[in-house]
Parts: sequence; C-alpha cells; structure tokens
Amino acid sequence: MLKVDGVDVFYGDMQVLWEVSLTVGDAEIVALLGSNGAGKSTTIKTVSGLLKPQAGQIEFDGVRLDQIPANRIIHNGIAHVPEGRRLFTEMTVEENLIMGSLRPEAKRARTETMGWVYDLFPRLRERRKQPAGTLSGGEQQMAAIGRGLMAKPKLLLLDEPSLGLSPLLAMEIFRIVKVINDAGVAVLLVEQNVKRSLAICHRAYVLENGRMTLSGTGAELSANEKVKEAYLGI
Amino acid sequence: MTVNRGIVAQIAVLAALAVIPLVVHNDYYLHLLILALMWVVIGSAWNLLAGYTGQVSFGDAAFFGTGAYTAGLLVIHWGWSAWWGLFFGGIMAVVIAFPFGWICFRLRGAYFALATLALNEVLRHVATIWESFTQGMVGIMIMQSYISKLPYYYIALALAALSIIIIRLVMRSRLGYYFLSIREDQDAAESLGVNTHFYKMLSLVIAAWLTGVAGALYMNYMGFIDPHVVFSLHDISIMAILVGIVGGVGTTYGPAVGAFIMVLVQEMFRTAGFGYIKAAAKFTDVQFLISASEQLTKGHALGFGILVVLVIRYMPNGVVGDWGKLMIALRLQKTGRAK
Amino acid sequence: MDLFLQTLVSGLLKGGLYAVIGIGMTLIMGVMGIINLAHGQMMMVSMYITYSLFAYAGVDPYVSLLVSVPAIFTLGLFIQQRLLNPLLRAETILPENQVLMTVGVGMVLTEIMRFIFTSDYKSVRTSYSSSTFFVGNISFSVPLTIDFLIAILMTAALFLFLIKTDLGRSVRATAQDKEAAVLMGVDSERITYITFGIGSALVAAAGTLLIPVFYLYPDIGGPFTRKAFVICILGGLGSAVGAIFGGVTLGLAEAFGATYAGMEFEDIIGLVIFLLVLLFLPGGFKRITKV
Amino acid sequence: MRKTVATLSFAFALALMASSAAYAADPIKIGVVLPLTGTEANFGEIEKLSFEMALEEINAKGGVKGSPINVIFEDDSSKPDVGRSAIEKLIRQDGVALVGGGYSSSVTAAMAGVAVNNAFPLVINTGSADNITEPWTYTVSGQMAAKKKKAMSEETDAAKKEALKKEADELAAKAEQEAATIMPRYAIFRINPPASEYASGIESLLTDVIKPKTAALLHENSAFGTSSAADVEKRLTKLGVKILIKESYDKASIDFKPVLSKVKEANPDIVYMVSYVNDAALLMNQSMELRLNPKMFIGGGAGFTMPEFQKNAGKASEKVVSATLWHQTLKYPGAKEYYDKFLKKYNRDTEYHGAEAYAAMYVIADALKRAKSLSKEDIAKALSETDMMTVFGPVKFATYGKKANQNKGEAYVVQWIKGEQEIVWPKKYATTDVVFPVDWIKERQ
Amino acid sequence: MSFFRADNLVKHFGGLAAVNGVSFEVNEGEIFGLIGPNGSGKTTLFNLISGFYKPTSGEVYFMDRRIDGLKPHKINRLGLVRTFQVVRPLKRMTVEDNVIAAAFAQSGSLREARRIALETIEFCGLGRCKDMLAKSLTIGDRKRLEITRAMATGPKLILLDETFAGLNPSEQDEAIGLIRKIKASGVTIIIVEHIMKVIMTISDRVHAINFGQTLTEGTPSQVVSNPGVVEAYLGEAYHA
Repeated sequence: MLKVDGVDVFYGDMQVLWEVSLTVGDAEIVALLGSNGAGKSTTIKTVSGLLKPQAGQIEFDGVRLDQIPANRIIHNGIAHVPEGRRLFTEMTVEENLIMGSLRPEAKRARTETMGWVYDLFPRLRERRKQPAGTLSGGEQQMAAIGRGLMAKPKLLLLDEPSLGLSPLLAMEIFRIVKVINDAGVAVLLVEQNVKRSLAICHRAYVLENGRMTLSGTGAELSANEKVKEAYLGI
Repeated sequence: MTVNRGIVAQIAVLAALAVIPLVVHNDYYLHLLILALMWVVIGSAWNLLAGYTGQVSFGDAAFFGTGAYTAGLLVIHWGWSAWWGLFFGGIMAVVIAFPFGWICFRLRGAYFALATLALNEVLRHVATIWESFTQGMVGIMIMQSYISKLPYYYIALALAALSIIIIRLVMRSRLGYYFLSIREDQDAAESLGVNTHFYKMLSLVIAAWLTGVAGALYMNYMGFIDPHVVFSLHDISIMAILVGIVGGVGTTYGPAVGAFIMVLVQEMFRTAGFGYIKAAAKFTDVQFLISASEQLTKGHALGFGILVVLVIRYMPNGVVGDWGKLMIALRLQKTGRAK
Repeated sequence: MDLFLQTLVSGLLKGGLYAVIGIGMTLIMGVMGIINLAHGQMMMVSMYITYSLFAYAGVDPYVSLLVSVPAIFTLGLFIQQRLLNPLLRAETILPENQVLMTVGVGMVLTEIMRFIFTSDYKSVRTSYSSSTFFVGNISFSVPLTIDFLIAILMTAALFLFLIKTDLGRSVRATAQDKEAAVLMGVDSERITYITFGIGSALVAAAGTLLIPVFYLYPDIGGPFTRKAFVICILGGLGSAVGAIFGGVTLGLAEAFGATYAGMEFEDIIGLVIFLLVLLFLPGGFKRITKV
Repeated sequence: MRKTVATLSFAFALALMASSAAYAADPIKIGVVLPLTGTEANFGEIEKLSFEMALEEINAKGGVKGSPINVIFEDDSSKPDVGRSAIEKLIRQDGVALVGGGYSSSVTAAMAGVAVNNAFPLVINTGSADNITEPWTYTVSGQMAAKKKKAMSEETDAAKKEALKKEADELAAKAEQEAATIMPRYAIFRINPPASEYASGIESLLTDVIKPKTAALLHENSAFGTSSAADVEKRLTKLGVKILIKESYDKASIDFKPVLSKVKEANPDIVYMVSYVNDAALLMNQSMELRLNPKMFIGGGAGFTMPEFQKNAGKASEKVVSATLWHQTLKYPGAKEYYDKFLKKYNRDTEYHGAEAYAAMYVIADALKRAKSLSKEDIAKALSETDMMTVFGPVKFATYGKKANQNKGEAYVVQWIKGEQEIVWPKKYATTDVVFPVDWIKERQ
Repeated sequence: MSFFRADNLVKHFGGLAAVNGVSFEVNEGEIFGLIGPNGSGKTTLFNLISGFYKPTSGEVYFMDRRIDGLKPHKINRLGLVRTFQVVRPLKRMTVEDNVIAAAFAQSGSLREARRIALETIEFCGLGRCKDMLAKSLTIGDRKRLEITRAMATGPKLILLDETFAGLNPSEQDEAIGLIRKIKASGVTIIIVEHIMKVIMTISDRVHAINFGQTLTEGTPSQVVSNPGVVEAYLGEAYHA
C-alpha cells in the first residue's frame, strides 16, 4: 500500500536520510525503531509531505505522494499523528476532532466516526468541551490519535505516541493501537518503547543515522541483540 | 589588499563629497545633499539598532524630535545658540532612550515595533499639548546662523562620516559582535555570556544619540519645527526604515546609499525630474512629455509609493544587500533587448 | 449626571464602531501574526467606494455594503497573495519587511485615491446622518446606534464563523499550529489570504458604516490604523469578542478623557492604555475573559 | 550598446540644460508653493486654480513688460520640510523672479526662513500665523522677550513682575537691534491679514449685538487654530467675556460629543470655534444632535466659510456666523466677476482662499510691471510700494506695530442664511441684517 | 565544598512537574553523564542550571556560589557554559565570528579575542571551515561549532546537551575524541546524551532520571545494568 523507495532527505543542505526504503501493507502495523536523531520522525514527515525528498519516491495506492503538497496527503487516506501531539490547544477536544475530518469522505461520516473515537477513548467524551490545552498528557495523546482517526485513514502515522507517558498510560496507548489496527487501519509506528512496539507490530525497521540497518518481523527483531545495541549501546 | 582598496574607495567618496560644493554652486542641489547626508546619519543609526542588533524600531522620530526640540527650546527659552543642540540634543535623545528601552525591550518582535510606534506618538502628543513649553503646533522658528549652505553641508558631511565611522568601530569591537549575536539568537548570545538587555540598551542609546544629533542639525538647518514634522511617523520613523531597507539592512553603507536614493528619488518624483522633463517637453514641444510631467507631479507620491512596494517586494535586502541580484536582473534585461 | 451619561453613551456608540475597525485587524494579526499598517487605508478605500456609489448612483451606504465588502475582500486577498506571502517566504535579515510592505501598500492606496478623487473632503449626507433620538436628556445618534448594533451582529457572525464552520476552525487551527493544520489537510497558504481578505472585508464594513456620520479624504486611514492597533492589543489578538471589549474600552476612554481631562488628551489616553496593556496585561482582555 | 546609451543620455541631458537656459530668457518665471497633496490639498487646489485663472487673464492681456508670466507650481505636500525644498528649488534651480503661495502657517514659516536668508521676495497669500510678518520673532531675543512678557502678565508678585518686565524690556531692545540686521534681507509680503485680525470684525458684533457674558472656545490644534484661539481669548477677556471652556482638538477627531456635552452643561452665551472644514461640520452637526442652545455659534474663519461646510452640515449650518476675510458680494471691483468666472470655469465654489490667490497673482504682476528690473531688490522695492485694488480689496503693504510688509485688510462677518453666505457685519458692508437672536432648537426642527 | 552541586531541584510548568527533586554533585575534572528517555526532564535541568529557567524550588551551587536564579550571562561569566540540544549557531556570521563573539568573554580586545577564537577553533578541529557562514555548516560541524563557541568563553564547567544526536558513527568517534580532549584540558563536563554507547564510553559517573526524578546514579556499567534504566529506555520488562 505505502511504498517508500530510496528516499534522500535534506534539511537545507544537510542530508538526514540516505536511501531509506520501506513498505507498509494493508492493515499492517509497521514499527520504525531507532535512537534519537536517527531519522524516524524525518521519515514520517517525509511520508506526510512536510518534507520533500530530493531523491527517491513515495507511492501510496498508486499515487505519488512526493509530488503533491502536504495538505493534500490526508485526502489520500493518510493521517499523521505528530510527535508532541500538536493539538490545537485553544480549541476544544471536539473541535480538534472535527479538524481531523476536513476531507470530504471523512466529513460525511463525521458524527459516526466521532462516536467511534469516543467509544475508543471514553475520557475524551467526558472532556469534549474542554480546551485541548487543559488535558493531561495521556488525554492529549488520545485526542491526537482520535483526531487522526477522524480522517478515516487507511494508514495512520503515529510518531512517538507513548512519549512522556507513564508506563500504565503507555500500555493503554499500545492497546488502542492494536484495536485501531484490528479495525482495518494500517499503522506506521515510530516508538522508543522497543519492547512494546515489537510486541504489537507485524514488521519493523531499524534506522541508524539516517540509514535503514535492520528489518524483519517483530519476533525476529525481538530476538536480535543488535536492536538492544542500537538503543543502549551495549 | 582588499582592505586597502576599500579604504581608498572610502576616502575617494569622502573626498568627492567634500569637493562637490566647491564645484556645484547650485544651492538647491546642496540643499538636497544636506538632507541626504542628514538621512545618512538617521538611517545608519536605525540600521545599528535594527539591522545589526535586530531590534526593529518604528519610533526613531522620538529621538529625532527630541534632538530637534532640544536645539529649538535652548534657543527660545534660554537664548543659547541652536548649535548647542548638537551636543545637548544627542544627550536628551539618550535620556529619552532609557524609558524607551525599559518599556520596549520587555517585548519582542512585532510587539516591540508597536510599542516604539506608540511611544513616539505619545511624545508627539506631549509636544503638541504642552504649549507653554514647546509652543505646540505653532512650532519653533529660528533664523539660520549662516546664509551660505557650505557650513551646513560640511557639518552634515562630518556627522554622516562620523556616524559611519562610529558604526564601523562599534561593529569591529566586542559591541559589534555582541549586537550581531543578539540579532542572530538572543538565547545563544545570553548563554555565551552576553548581557543581552544591556547591549540592546547600548545599541539603542548609540542609535538614539546619533538620531538626536541629526534632529538638532535639522533644527539648525531648517529653522522651523513643529510636532507633526519632527515626530512624524511617516516622514521620520518610516522614512528611516525605508532608508535602511532600500539601501540594505545590516550593511555598513546600505543606509548611506539608501539615504541618497530616497531623498533624491522622492524629490525627483515631486519635481518631475527636477523640472527637466517639463523643460524638455517645452523645448521639444512633445505634448506627451508635458502631460507625462504633469501627471507625474500630480501623482508623485503615488509613484514613490509604488517604487517602495516594488523595492520591498523584489529587493527585500536592499540595493546593497541585493546588489548581485540587481546586476543580474539588469544584465538579463540588456541581453534580452539586444536580441 | 447628564454629562456623565452623555459621555458614557457617546463613548459606547463610538466604541461599537471602533470594534468593527479593530475586529478585522485582530483577525489578521492574531491569526497570521501580520502587522498591517494599511488597515485604515483599506477602510479609506471602502469609504471611497461607498461615497462614489452614493454620489453617482444614489446608493444608500447600508446597501453599498454589498459592494464595498466584497471589493475590499478581493483587494485583501490580492495583497496577501501577491505582496505579503512571497515576502514571508523570502530570506531576509529582518522579518519586519512585511510590515514595511503594508506601509508601502497604504501609501499606494492613499495616493491612488488622491489621484482619482483629489484631496477634497467628501461626505455622504443621508437623510438620517444627523438624526437623533433622545432618552431623557441623552442624545443617541441614529446611525451610530445602528452601527453599534451592526457591530455586535458582525462580531457574532464572525464568532460563529470561527467556531461553527470548518473554514473558521481551519483559520483558528492555522493560527495555533500551522504545521498541524497542514497535516489535517488545511491549505495554510490559502487560509492566510482568506483571513486577510476577511479582515479587510470587516474594516471595509466599518468604513461604509462610518461615512454617513463622518467625512472622507485620502489621508484618513493613518489615524484609524493606529486606533485599530490599540483596540486589538486591548482585546487580545485573534479574539472577536476581545475586539468589542477593546473598541468599547477605547471609545469610553476617549470620551471620558475628552470630558474630564480635555479634548486634547483624547488620543494620548488611548496610547497610554495601549502601552500599559502591552506591558502589564500581555494578551489583553482575552487573558481575563478567555474568549 | 552600453556606451551608446550613455552617450545618448548624456547628450539628452545637455540638451535639457541648454533648453532650460534658452527658455529662461523668454517669459518671466515666478514660483508658487502650494499644498497640492497631503492633508491641506483641498485648499491648495482652490488657490492653484485661482492663480491659473488670473495668470491666463494677465497673459492674455500681454503679460508683463511684453513677456508672458510663467508660473511654476510646486507642491509642498502640506509639509514644512518639503515646502522648504520647493522654495530652494524655485530660487536656485528655476531662477524665478519671486515666490508666491504659502498656505499653511507652518509651511509658510519654513519658507519664510529661506526667503530671508536669500533676501528673496516672497508674497504670501494665506499662511496667517502672526509671527511670519513680525521680523523681531525671527530673532532669538524677540521670542524670549515675548515669553518673558507672557510670564510677566501671569505673575502676581509685584517685585517679581517688575524684574520680569525689566528683563523683557532689555530683551525687546536687543531684539530690535537684531531685527535691524535682518530687515535688509526681509522681503516678505503678506496679502491676507494675520490670524489675530480674523476676529476683529466679530468684536464689534459682540459688543453691539450679541453682548455675551460667557463663552466657550474650541479650536483645532494647528498653528492657525492655536494662534487664532489665543487671540480670540485675548479679545474676549478684554471685552469682559468670561471663558468657561477652552479646548483644543486634533482635526481628525470623530466625536465631539463629550466636549460639546461639557459646553452644554456650562451653557455659555457664545460658542466660538476655529476649525477646518469637516470638523466644523461635525461640531455643528453634533451640537445640533445634543440640542445646544447658546446665543450664537461663531466660526473663526477657515472651515466655516467653505462651501463644503454648508454641504456637510446641512441645516446645522443655518444661522451660524463666521469671521471671514472676503465674500463675493463685497463691493470690490471684480469680486463678483471672479466668483462667477470661477464657478463657470471649474464648476465649483470658491471662497476667500481663492480670492486671496487670485488677488495675489494680480499683485505680483503689478509689482513685476513696476519693478525697474527683475532683480530681487527691485521687485522687493516694487512690492513694498504696492497700492492697488484687487478682488480681495485694497492691497497695501504697511509696517505697523510689530508687523512689517503686512497688508492690513479687513475682516468681515458672514452668516449662513437659507444656505447662502451673507455678509452681516460690519454694517456698512452688510448685504442683509444679522439674524439675532436665534432659537437653535426651533431653527433646526 | 564541592565543585558543582544541584540540590533538590524542582521545576513546575503550570501544574506539571518537569523536574521533581533532582540532586547531584559533580567533581572537578570529571565527565558526568545525565541520561533519561525523551521527555524525562534533562533539558529542563540544563535550563535550570544555566539560568534560562528559575527553579520553582531547590538550589544550585557552582564553586561555592549559589547560582540559581542568576541570569544566563552572569552564570557564563562564572565559568559555566552550556550548549543547546537544537544547535543555535549565529547563522549569518562566519564560524570565526561566532567564536570571536564568545571569546570576548575572556578578553575585551578584538585582537586577543580573535587569537583565542582561532586557538579554540584549531583545538576543536573546525579550522577547515572557519570562514564559512554558520548556516551553511553540516550538522556535525554545527554541533562542533556549538562546543567550540562554548569553549571559547573559557569555561570551567561545560554542559553538553545531546551533542551526538544526528551524527554518523565516524563523526561520533571524532566527537568523543573532542570531549576527551576537552576533559584533558581541565574542563569539567556534564553531558546529556541519548546515545548510550557514547555515555558508556566517556562518562566517569552517570545520573539517570525519568519523569523528572532520579532513577539511579553510579558508574556507567552500574547504571546501565539497573533494571529501572533499561525499562525506561526499552519499555518495561525488556529482559523478560
């Protein structure tokens, strides 16, 4: 479904990704692992069009994503839940969710999808009239994911969803990711929590210094000591 | 080697400017040059604060007006020569700069700009309302101390040279490096041991001093001021910015170039090419030229405004800053026409 | 007592008009962070449109809203798209170039109008221009009262637009987090010029409302630009409701200043409030009202 | 390519210079500085048209000394510094024989400085602040003497008062000497009366007819407004009228209701206003809205006599009286004709500013005719000997009091009656009787 | 008597405690590592120490002087300098000018400052690009410039914030060399780092935090074998 092929990305004249390739299949969870600064977020941002590759191409359901502006990406069925949640803090939870459903297909099903999101995150329903900025970290993450889901995406890009959350909340988030995936949404997951990620993903890639170094199924990589090395340096 | 060439060029320009009045006996042109030189001082001062220190002020008129009023008030209240204004006007502008800085430097970016604008407006109103002291809108009129323009020309030239020298010296010292680092990244500068508040203040004080001195020169030379003239948002504050931007922000000679361009171009628009277009029209008897010059005089402010918009749009770094771009554009045009 | 009440009433009514002037700017400044020094000049152009319609076609000013508002909306769109957006992208030493551009635009607009209409004072005298009604001893100007109601209507409309429509939400979202808005599928570039257009349209409405009670010449824009700044800083950037507060506060401050301190202090009072709010209540009334 | 362009443009420039030189020998060039853009362009336009009309007539009759007059109009943009650039250009670049114009007081003051420096004849038609034709104010001591005098008049302590008086006298004497050094270069002539004379016509109307005891005084804060108001205050105080309220305002104000409410509460016998056009209209409109009912509304010239005032204020302008310097019904030769011609030619109204400009052109032509040569000394001498009748009345530059080369002129009072301006005072010029008393509230039903 | 001591530092943002009671001591001449997962409060800690934030409570001592609440430039003058995680080069100045601006902390004269700057540039191995504009440097060189600039102020203690993020392995090795060189020149170092390999190799002691609180402190090997640390990094119960 998503095919990233040999992508080079630069910040100004500074190269940060070298020939990165990956694929995400239908209803698959793919984890993208790597230490800080390895280029995970960059990869995701390139997929969602915020950064444009200088070489290589990105294809999604036959559409060349690298050739359309960032704001059209979501119209192709890709929702990006950015790192740090990036909620519209002065808008209410509900408005944030609505903002996720601007594309016509999603707009038509707005109430319905919102019901589903609220079922997924009952806490959000309780707080739907509250400005997003007043939510706790976990609730904000839920709202961000919910906002992504409102687009009725075929592929959800999740960037560090468990960042800064307590272990309990992080676990909850991973559970939800699974639920979402079970509903037929493919997920490209960037995470620090290697263990958890590998446990729920179908396949995973490891990025090091802007290059893909490892890939395989979750189980394969869990067994691979190199993964641990990439993170802990031991 | 290049440095030497640079110095030679500077001395040559200075020498040329010094000789001009001995060759050009037209007082009108000297008048324009005096104004241009005065704007070199103001533009350079603004550039120090905005272009080098990154604090874009919309309130330069406050310092200019303070300098001018100091000179004028010295005359009408105490009977001193207005020339003392060159000394005290600068000092008073610095005095004004302190509350200015205290208020404005708490704010950043656009808010800073708006606060400077508002403070200048406050001063203008004070000068208008406080009639017993400033004579309000009646203004201050004094006679010039010299009938000849030469003294004014050389004083203006000296001040212009002085301001450029001061700015060059500043920029080659610790101050200059600190100013630039504040412009580039205030937090980084702070972490490198730069007392950013102090140095911003210092930059403001130097700029205010120069602007105040220019204001005092204006009083001496023009012989008439009122609050709307010297505290004018459009004619002083924004003109200072235009001089800086058109010439080139953050370059030593940008404001100087900008000052000459702005003063001369503005006057050229107003007078339809210093009256030459009209003369040519009469001489050649081409009706088109006559009506063109008439329309130009009628719409001189419009023409000037359009020019400003075009410069900002296409040369955002000014003539000096975008010199390369300008040259390329001109050459392109030329080759295009040659075909 | 009459004096006090009359001052209060004129301050309030004037404040309503100020609110409409400020509301457009608060949108532009709050959403896009653009300082628009041509705001008053846009209003001036709208006033000339209204004047021309009245003088040459006998169109009532309130009807000519239908022309002036869309016209200035288009003008705003154009300015943002063609003149400001390219500048925001260009790499320059000072981000404030954008401000200068609006100064240039203001100059050009003023001079175009002068070129066409000369500097003569124009005014639109309708049958109701000077009509008043009295409540006790207190006089209410009819057009200003109508304007006040329209001001409230427009604020409400804008408020609803921002809260209830997708486009409005997109505008707010872009203001809060441009990149996140892009991820939601918002064309942020388009939003910036639509916002500028709406902001301009609002001040166009203000101009059209003002002209029956005021008069017109090309240089009228400047003072109103400055007032608009005061109003939107008072109200808090980006807050429609804040603009009403800001406008009324300024109107009242000026009125009471004129009555109890002297008319010459009219302008300085607004400026002092402006500076105080900048310093001690950054964020304006929005901080208190939270809307 | 580049070379040819350079050569061509150089040749063109030479041709230009040659042309302007060759042309200069032919007509007599004079310069006129007026606000053609900026806030005062409205008045500048009327004056320019009047100048042009007079010029056409003069040139049609053969001009002066056999040559036509060529007027170079310069725009001062309503800004003193630009006005100064303009006069510098006229004197130095264009080599004009004399300079006319001068609308706003501030621009005129700035121009006056240049004229004195160059000992150049300057014929002012409007710029009315008193000090422009008071050479002593061009001296430092003169200005200080005035300050000391003012301080003295406000001082209550007798001993201190005496000391101040002494100082003031010393300074005045010094100013006298300094002025003597300026006089040889002083060739400034002013056709319209100074701001302080505008109200002179009103004075007798007040004593004879209105007989007020209290007054409110509102004025816009320009140089003209401020100095007029100061003079009116002096006159009223001298007449024993108590000033209850004196306020200045910025002419861009929207809302005068607060200050008018204050006036209403103070309930003065007269409301005296010095205003531009539209603030005048707003003031009257809003005082109508507030139902002010003093014995009389009096305008201090400028805006209150403009046709636009009546247009904008409508019925609120009815029965308002105003000081003025001219009116078309005055029995000056050509006054009515000028008014009609102007109306016909430009399809718009004119008023005293236009008449001043029209007269100024004739005064200038007359002086040029009589001047022995076109040197500035001869022209100045000819101007000082001016004694002629114009549409604006008799023009004769006199030196009286502290003033030098000032045309005394006369001030009149007009009243808006049924939408027309009528001269109502002084009696001998009056075309109709002054309408008094007026019930303003009834009047405006 | 200690060289550097942070005492029970607390920093609240709104209701949120970003740093909640962290204490540690640093001895003169050592490299002290500060680790923790993203968002654990390391950078906040740096901001507290270097004066960019004022602690809600707690104290910071440097060479027996209390420095919490002082302005950053004052703290710098005492000999404590920091780098930024997101590098902040003075973009439109050359590398040399960047460093000269910093070197003025040591001397008021331009000649002297330039001498110090050039020395430091050589010391840090940036000589090859000293005339380039800072904005055109590669990320590796930018990080290096950040350190060079800090060094040019003549510090006794330097705080390095994520110096290695985004460097490729060979650059990392160079950076390790540089840090060792800095230590050898007698400057004490506190380093925040995410790449454990680096921390392991160069630190003398390591302090681990998570959720703004201390997890553990000890030698690198002690810390990395602490289950809490492993859990914080890899997710709970990785060993399972």
